[in-house]
Amino acid sequence: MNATPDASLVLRDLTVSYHSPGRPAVRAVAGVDLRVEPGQVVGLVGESGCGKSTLGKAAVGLLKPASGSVEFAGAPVTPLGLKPRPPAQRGLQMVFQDPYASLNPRRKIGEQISDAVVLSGGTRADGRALARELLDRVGLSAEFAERFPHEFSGGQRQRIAIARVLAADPSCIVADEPIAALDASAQASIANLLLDLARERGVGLLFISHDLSIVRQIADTVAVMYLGTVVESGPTDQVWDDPRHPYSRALISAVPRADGNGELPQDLPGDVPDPAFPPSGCRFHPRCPIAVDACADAEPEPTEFLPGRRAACSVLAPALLKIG
Amino acid sequence: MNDTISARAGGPLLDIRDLVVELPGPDGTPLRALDGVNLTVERGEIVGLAGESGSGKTMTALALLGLLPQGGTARGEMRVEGRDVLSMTPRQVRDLRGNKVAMVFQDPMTSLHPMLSVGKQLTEHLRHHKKLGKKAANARAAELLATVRIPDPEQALKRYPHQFSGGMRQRIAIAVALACDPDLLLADEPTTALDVTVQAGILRLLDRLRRENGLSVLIITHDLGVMSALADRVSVMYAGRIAETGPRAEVLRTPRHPYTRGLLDALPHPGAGTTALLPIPGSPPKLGLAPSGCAFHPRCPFAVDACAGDRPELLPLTEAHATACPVDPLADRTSPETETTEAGAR
Amino acid sequence: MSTSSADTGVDRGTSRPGSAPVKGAAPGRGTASAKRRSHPFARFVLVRLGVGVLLCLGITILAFGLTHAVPGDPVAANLGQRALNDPAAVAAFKAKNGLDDSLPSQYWTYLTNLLHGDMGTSQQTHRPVWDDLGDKIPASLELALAAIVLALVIGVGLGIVAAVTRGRWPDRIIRVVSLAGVSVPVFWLAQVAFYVFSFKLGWIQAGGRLSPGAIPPDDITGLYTVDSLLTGEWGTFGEAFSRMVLPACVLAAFNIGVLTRFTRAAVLEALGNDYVRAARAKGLPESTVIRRHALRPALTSILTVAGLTFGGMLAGTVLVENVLSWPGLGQYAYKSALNLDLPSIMGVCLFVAVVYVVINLLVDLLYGVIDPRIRLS
Amino acid sequence: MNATRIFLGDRLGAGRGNRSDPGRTGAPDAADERAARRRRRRANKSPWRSPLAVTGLVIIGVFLVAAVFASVISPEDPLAQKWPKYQAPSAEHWFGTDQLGRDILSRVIHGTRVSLPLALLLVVLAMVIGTVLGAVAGYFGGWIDMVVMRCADLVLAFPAIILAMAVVAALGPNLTNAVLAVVVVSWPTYARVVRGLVLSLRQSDFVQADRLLGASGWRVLAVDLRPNLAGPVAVLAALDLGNAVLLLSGLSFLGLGAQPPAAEWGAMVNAGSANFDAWWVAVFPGAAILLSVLAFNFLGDTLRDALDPRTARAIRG
Amino acid sequence: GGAKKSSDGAGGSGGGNDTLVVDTSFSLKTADPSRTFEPTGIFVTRAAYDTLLTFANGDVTKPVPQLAASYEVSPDGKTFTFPLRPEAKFNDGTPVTAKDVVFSFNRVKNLKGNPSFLLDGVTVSAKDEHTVVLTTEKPDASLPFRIPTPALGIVNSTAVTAHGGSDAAGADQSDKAEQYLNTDSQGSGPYKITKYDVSTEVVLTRNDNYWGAKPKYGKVVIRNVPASTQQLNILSGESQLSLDMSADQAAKVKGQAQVLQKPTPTTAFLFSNDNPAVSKITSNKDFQEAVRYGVDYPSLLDVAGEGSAQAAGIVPGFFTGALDASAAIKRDIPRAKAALARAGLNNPTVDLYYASDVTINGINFGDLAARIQANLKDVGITVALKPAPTQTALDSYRNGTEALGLWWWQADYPDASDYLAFAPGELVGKRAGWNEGANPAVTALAEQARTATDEAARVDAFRKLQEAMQQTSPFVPLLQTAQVIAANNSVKNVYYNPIWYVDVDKLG
Ligand SMILES: Nc1ncnc2c1ncn2[C@@H]1O[C@H](COP(=O)(O)OP(=O)(O)OP(=O)(O)O)[C@@H](O)[C@H]1O
Ligand SMILES: Nc1ncnc2c1ncn2[C@@H]1O[C@H](COP(=O)(O)OP(=O)(O)OP(=O)(O)O)[C@@H](O)[C@H]1O
Ligand SMILES: [Mg+2]
Ligand SMILES: [Mg+2]
Repeated sequence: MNATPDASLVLRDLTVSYHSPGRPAVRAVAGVDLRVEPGQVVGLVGESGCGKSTLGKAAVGLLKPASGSVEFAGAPVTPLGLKPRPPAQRGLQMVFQDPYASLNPRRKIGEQISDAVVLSGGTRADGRALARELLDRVGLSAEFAERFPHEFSGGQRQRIAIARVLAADPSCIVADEPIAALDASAQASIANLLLDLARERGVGLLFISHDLSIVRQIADTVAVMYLGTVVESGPTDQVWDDPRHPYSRALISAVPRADGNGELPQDLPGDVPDPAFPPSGCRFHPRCPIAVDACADAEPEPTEFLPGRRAACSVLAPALLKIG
Repeated sequence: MNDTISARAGGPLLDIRDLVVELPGPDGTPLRALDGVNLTVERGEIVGLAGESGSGKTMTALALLGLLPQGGTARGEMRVEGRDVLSMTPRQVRDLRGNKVAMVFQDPMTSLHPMLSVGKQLTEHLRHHKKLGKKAANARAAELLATVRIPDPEQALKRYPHQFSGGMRQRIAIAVALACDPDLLLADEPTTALDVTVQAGILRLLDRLRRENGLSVLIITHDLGVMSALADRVSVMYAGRIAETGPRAEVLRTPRHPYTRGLLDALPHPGAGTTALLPIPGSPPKLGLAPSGCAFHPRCPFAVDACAGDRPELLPLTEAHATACPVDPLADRTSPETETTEAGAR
Repeated sequence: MSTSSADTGVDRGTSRPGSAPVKGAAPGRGTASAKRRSHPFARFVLVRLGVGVLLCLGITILAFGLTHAVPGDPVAANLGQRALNDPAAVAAFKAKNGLDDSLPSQYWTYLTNLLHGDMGTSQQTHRPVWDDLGDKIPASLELALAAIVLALVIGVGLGIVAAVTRGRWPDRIIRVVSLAGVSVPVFWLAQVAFYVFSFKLGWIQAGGRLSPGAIPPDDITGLYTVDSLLTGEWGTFGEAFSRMVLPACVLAAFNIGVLTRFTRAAVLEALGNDYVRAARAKGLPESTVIRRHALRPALTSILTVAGLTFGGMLAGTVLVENVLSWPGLGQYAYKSALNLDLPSIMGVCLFVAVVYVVINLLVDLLYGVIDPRIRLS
Repeated sequence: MNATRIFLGDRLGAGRGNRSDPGRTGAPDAADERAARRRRRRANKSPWRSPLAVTGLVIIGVFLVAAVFASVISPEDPLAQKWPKYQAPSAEHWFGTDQLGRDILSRVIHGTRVSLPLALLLVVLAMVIGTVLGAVAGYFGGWIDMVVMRCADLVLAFPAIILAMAVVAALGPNLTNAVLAVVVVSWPTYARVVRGLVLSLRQSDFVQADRLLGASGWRVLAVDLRPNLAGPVAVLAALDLGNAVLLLSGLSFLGLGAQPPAAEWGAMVNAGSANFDAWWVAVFPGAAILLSVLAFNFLGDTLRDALDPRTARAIRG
Repeated sequence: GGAKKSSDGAGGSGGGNDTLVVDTSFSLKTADPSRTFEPTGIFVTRAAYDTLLTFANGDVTKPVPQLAASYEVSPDGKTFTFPLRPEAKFNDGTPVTAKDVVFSFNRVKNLKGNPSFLLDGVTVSAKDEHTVVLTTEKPDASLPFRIPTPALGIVNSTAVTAHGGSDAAGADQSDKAEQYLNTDSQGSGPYKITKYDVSTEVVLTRNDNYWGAKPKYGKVVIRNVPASTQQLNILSGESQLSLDMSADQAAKVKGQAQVLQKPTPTTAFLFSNDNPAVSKITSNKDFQEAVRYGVDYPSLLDVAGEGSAQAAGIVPGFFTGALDASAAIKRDIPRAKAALARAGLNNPTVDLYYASDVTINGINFGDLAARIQANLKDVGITVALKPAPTQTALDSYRNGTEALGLWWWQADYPDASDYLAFAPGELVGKRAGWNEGANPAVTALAEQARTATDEAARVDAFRKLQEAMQQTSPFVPLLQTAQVIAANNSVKNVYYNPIWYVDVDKLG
């Protein structure tokens, strides 16, 4: 059951574009490097529209990269065509945001879970047995296998979706905002479930979320995304306690805390620009509190200023390096 | 702060007593969505209403405006400035809506009409309620947009919602609500659909409006962080009832109802490191299927046999703080329930 | 948890030359680009127009292929019993109608003639098809327009009432009525209506657009009711109008049913929108809410249906015109088909395709008028 | 008639895109399990218990019985020309006699054997062709999609009735030719609807999840999408059945469908137009058309209510 | 009532009005007389174009002079001389001359249209400006009966030539005058065509230059109206004349309007194809006999309605040379069955072809076919109906491939010789597979009938021919249809003319 040690997901300089007729191409992901090791939880945070889902889909092969590469377990992830996905890649799976859309409303959940077995050459009976086992594993009753998705709440559906993914015996899971649509309590239980998988089964987890606090809670490392690029990354507690990039700072200080203190969070004026017309130079500069004129000209290079910590800011770069 | 304000006015701005709302079930039989809700909002006060999905937060606000889904009925008392809304004629209720009591909805992407210009949406009720001319209404509308910090308000009036970003739209929606100078703003999850950075802006805007205009706000949210940032007082709802109510700091720091406590425990805590979160086991009851007694008892780690018996009343603990739980849960903060995979297992 | 410090899991993001020089300042980006954005809509319309022309071309090929491939012999259809056995007469007929050439060359001739505005000569009327269509189209158009107006007024009205009273008795009655509307065979309805209102009660004169021998109003639009109004001939207007009532009502029946159903659904859907609730929360009167907030978005789907039913009305006119002797395109099409009058069939098909294209374009344009999202993006 | 079907399809398609609210659908917790199931059963059944549905079912039932047992039920031989012509309805001939002195009641009963099976054949053919083409076009996209949809456009812009008339005029008037001619122009409705559904479903999360598990494109079509297409297509077909009856009887009315001495309703209505004084010749077969189409539409409507919870909710308030 | 104001003040109804409204189901393709061959076209051109000879008061047994002052036949029966009336004028006021007649006749021949057969073998020449001479190759007693056909109406050669008309060989290609004649009639008849629409309405206006008696109605509106509406319009007074009601409808109108029900020269007939290559069954003489005696003729008359009559022979009853009604075949089931048995056929199945979309004088051929099917079932013949729209059906009919055919023959001109087309090897004969040499005896009889010039000899020859055909031909004459003409009581002087319905100009 345990993932092979080399089953890591590696994105190199990944670029993904959307083309729609009559509009300029949208570079939703504009050059991202990312690595998810087995057993590791990597959080990916950023505002809506910054390209998190796009990145996630490209990582599993649902979208074709415009450039750059995606590698899983040492082999390139091929974008899905009409043919079935190669078995070697089935260890790389995805959990979707919307628990209502991610299950086929017209098929029994047991059947949907056992698909993975059938598709990898097993029998229906094996599949059914595994489905019952997995339902139990994600905290649902095995009897539910005979039911249709509409009979379940959002949290339960997300568990079912996870069970389906588990049936493929994955070594890496990309979870695209798996808890965003859920109540706080359900959020906690799903987050726990995913975390357990990473810990117990050594599954690598790319946890995409716009909710910093939950990422902070479960991720080992975090990458902060802004308009298609990663602006800062590093071990979660370090980034949280000591964010360097002005965007990470703004993001973290905007999170309200339920401590009863009545402190208003800090706001960051403006919105994420349309990725079809990204600002020149540093993409963040129109909203950046510390921007200088030069920011409009050159795109900053990410700098590794501490082991494992990087940030891409040309204003701070010298200072960062000094600190590092 | 509360004290001074309530002393100034004759009574609370909004006073809801024993509100019962029934909605038609799939087969037409009425089901209780709200089961005796009490709530007050003083002038200039921001009151938070929290609770899990389906607990009846939105229904409370809709009942107040007489906008329950078709077939829904409300009983009890809902007084705005002392006048009971439930005994008003439909016309009087309409005069109240958008005028004295305004509402902002959760999703700014859907609550603005996509085919009407921002100006039209800002002025139509203004002209209806205040009988303003076109010019005057437009001037006022531009002023409002400036208040909510929309750049270039004159031009913005001519544009359509889709030409604005989500945060902007929510500001516009708030401007629409503020148009007739309401005394009370019902804000139904006004920031849930927004990014945290944008959310912070909206929270600050509401706070400013309260400070500058003396606006009273009933803010509905399931995000206790938002509640903590903005509300003066907090009420927590569960299955159509108020579980706990009290000053923000007391409720969030020393919750006296196991449900409030469960909600807080399920949140990630800064400083707690990467430890497991503590979800409340099970899921909230569906409409019309609330268990007898304390509706929370099947999920409650502190439940005793009696909890399934009589329905616990909201009992005052201090002058402002009340809880509907007779069991005193003021034990240590680590609850006996630590299993994470409990939810849904039953 | 096994994160080694050397391996953070996040790699360096490499930079690349900025792709677009446009400065995407977030707020107020609509103003600057508003003008540029109106272009796509105009271009969209142009593209649609182009596609429409191609569609018409496709229709001619399809119609040509179908009508010429079928085994019927237009010679038999258009020469009498006597002349049929006269080889000279048959040859003359074939030569005159170009029936001897190969199919592609016949088509090519047709197409080149078409580009010169010549749709050929009808084999049954011996007139240019163009002239025939010119005579028949206004009659059918008048009827169809009257029917669609009727259907829109009644259908949309009933649909709104049904949506507003959903689940209650007016809704139920309207549901049955609208279902009956789409279920009634129009040819039968025409007969029954004729029998009752003309035959038994004698209320309505049927047959023809005007009473026999009456001089039609000056040809401005070709629609008698409109032309007589324009020229102020009240008597003629009354006559043209009263003769149109029965066929128009019969033709409208189906469309009333369709429009009622779709209006109801569309208004219901619109009423379920958050912005309608928001409008109510503003304290607007219910009538304003429905008119301004619910009907407007519903209008797009109502328009679609109205456009499609209008385009599909030809089927109805074939039946109604034949029963109620309305001298329009429906009758003409029927006769042409029976006589395998190929140029006329082609002409009718082409006309229908053009109507289809025009209506679609019109609907698209109206979408733009109704919905700023389409107009502005 | 075509027009309606198209639009109807679009609406069906649109309905699927609708996402339910998180938290509104409940969990089958043990406590409320039984009550929920009871209510579900009641809620599911109710569309079929509405007066509309019952009426539709009864009418269809009557027509089916009439079709199967036509020779047993009908009082006379539908072709026998034994009686004086144009006899008004009487105790002996409930619906009167026609221009050849045949018993109209018997002919109306035997008419069920002509119209209904052919309408069914027409709809099934159009449905199968349209669904397959639409699914393939929608799923595989690219040039296949282009070709199929352009063909559909072309055919949709082509006046169905003229095509049918011309084909029938050339091949000889009989209902089978009419059916074939109409199939040629009625598949695009299904193709469009199914393509729309497939396009929206193809990108849906559950399909992508299945692809990630290793399902091929064909398998997705056959396993994941088929059950999701079945409902809307069934509704479409049910409502289309009525249209098919109307179109076929219309062609017969014009003399391009069923031919003498067959007892076909449209042709019988046409016979009535020769002599208005004998109103019964046209009225009864026409009423039979109306009733059967009405019944199909009642059922189609009910089916839609049953399959599309959203509409059902809207209707029930 | 249909009294409606119309722009010119001429309403549709009421006595004393100047407008006559005629309702008919259009069968109209052209208003160019030289191409006209359809009933409505004949009706219209008759009013606009005078012919050399005509039939008066519906009496078609005797051609009388019209544009010709009289006519003279040479003793050999091959030369016909027509002196023209000097007072005759076209509607533009120019006189009618021999040149116009020559032009008109040559144009008919060279247009090679439907009516050109009328002048087959006829040469036309002008003896002087006011005398026309026609010569035929063989003696032809039927020519004077063909001359009144409206297709041989005289056109104004000057005007027609000016508008692209041609009478030269090759006119079928070069003549361009049809369009012109459709909107602007160029004849010498009592009316002018002032509005022409093939599918809705034709309007005739009184020709003020008419050389003869002025017609009463200043305007005649001929409308395309289905039979059912015609009945209604006659009753409501919206129209004054209706030409297509069925006998059943006529029965309902009687008493409230004048109704004429007259036999027409249209014979409906059935044939069993005589060609074994088409059908082994139908070409069997015994089978043909079985059919002949299996048909229940009175029951067909019941379908056809009042006024129609059984056709004893192929020639209509009121033509010279027709068979006596008493000579008609009577149904004889035993004889039919016996014949069938002789043929060795046990319950044979044969296809019956007919035109499905025609109604001739209110008779729906589908109904007729269904009745025949029922009739023949009684004698043990199963008939499968094979309907087709006229144009398609004509195809197989013309090619002679129909096993059983149900058709009609409408006299092109009121003379028995028009029916010689049924002889073996002739136009209709071939369609029934009765080809040249199939029955030399009948062929000889036909030739006799064709060339006889003496009245009595002709009558005798035609009778003999038909008697022979009754025994041996594949044809079964069924019935002669009846024309129903209903007229408002205000209309006087209504006579039925078998060729052109009524003389509009004579109505009072
Ligand atoms: N199918 C598509 N075609 C064109 N543009 C797209 C498409 N999908 C996404 N985009 C654009 O790409 C950008 C990135 O989208 P993406 O969904 O990856 O963002 P996200 O970070 O996941 O946002 P969210 O938090 O809202 O889910 C957005 O600006 C979006 O508008
Ligand atoms: N239109 C409706 N018809 C019937 N029941 C409804 C309707 N809308 C909501 N309900 C039910 O009423 C109950 C209370 O709903 P309400 O919307 O007030 O919850 P909420 O606390 O606002 O939840 P959320 O956080 O999801 O907005 C829920 O059980 C819900 O299922
Ligand atoms: Mg996303
Ligand atoms: Mg809510």
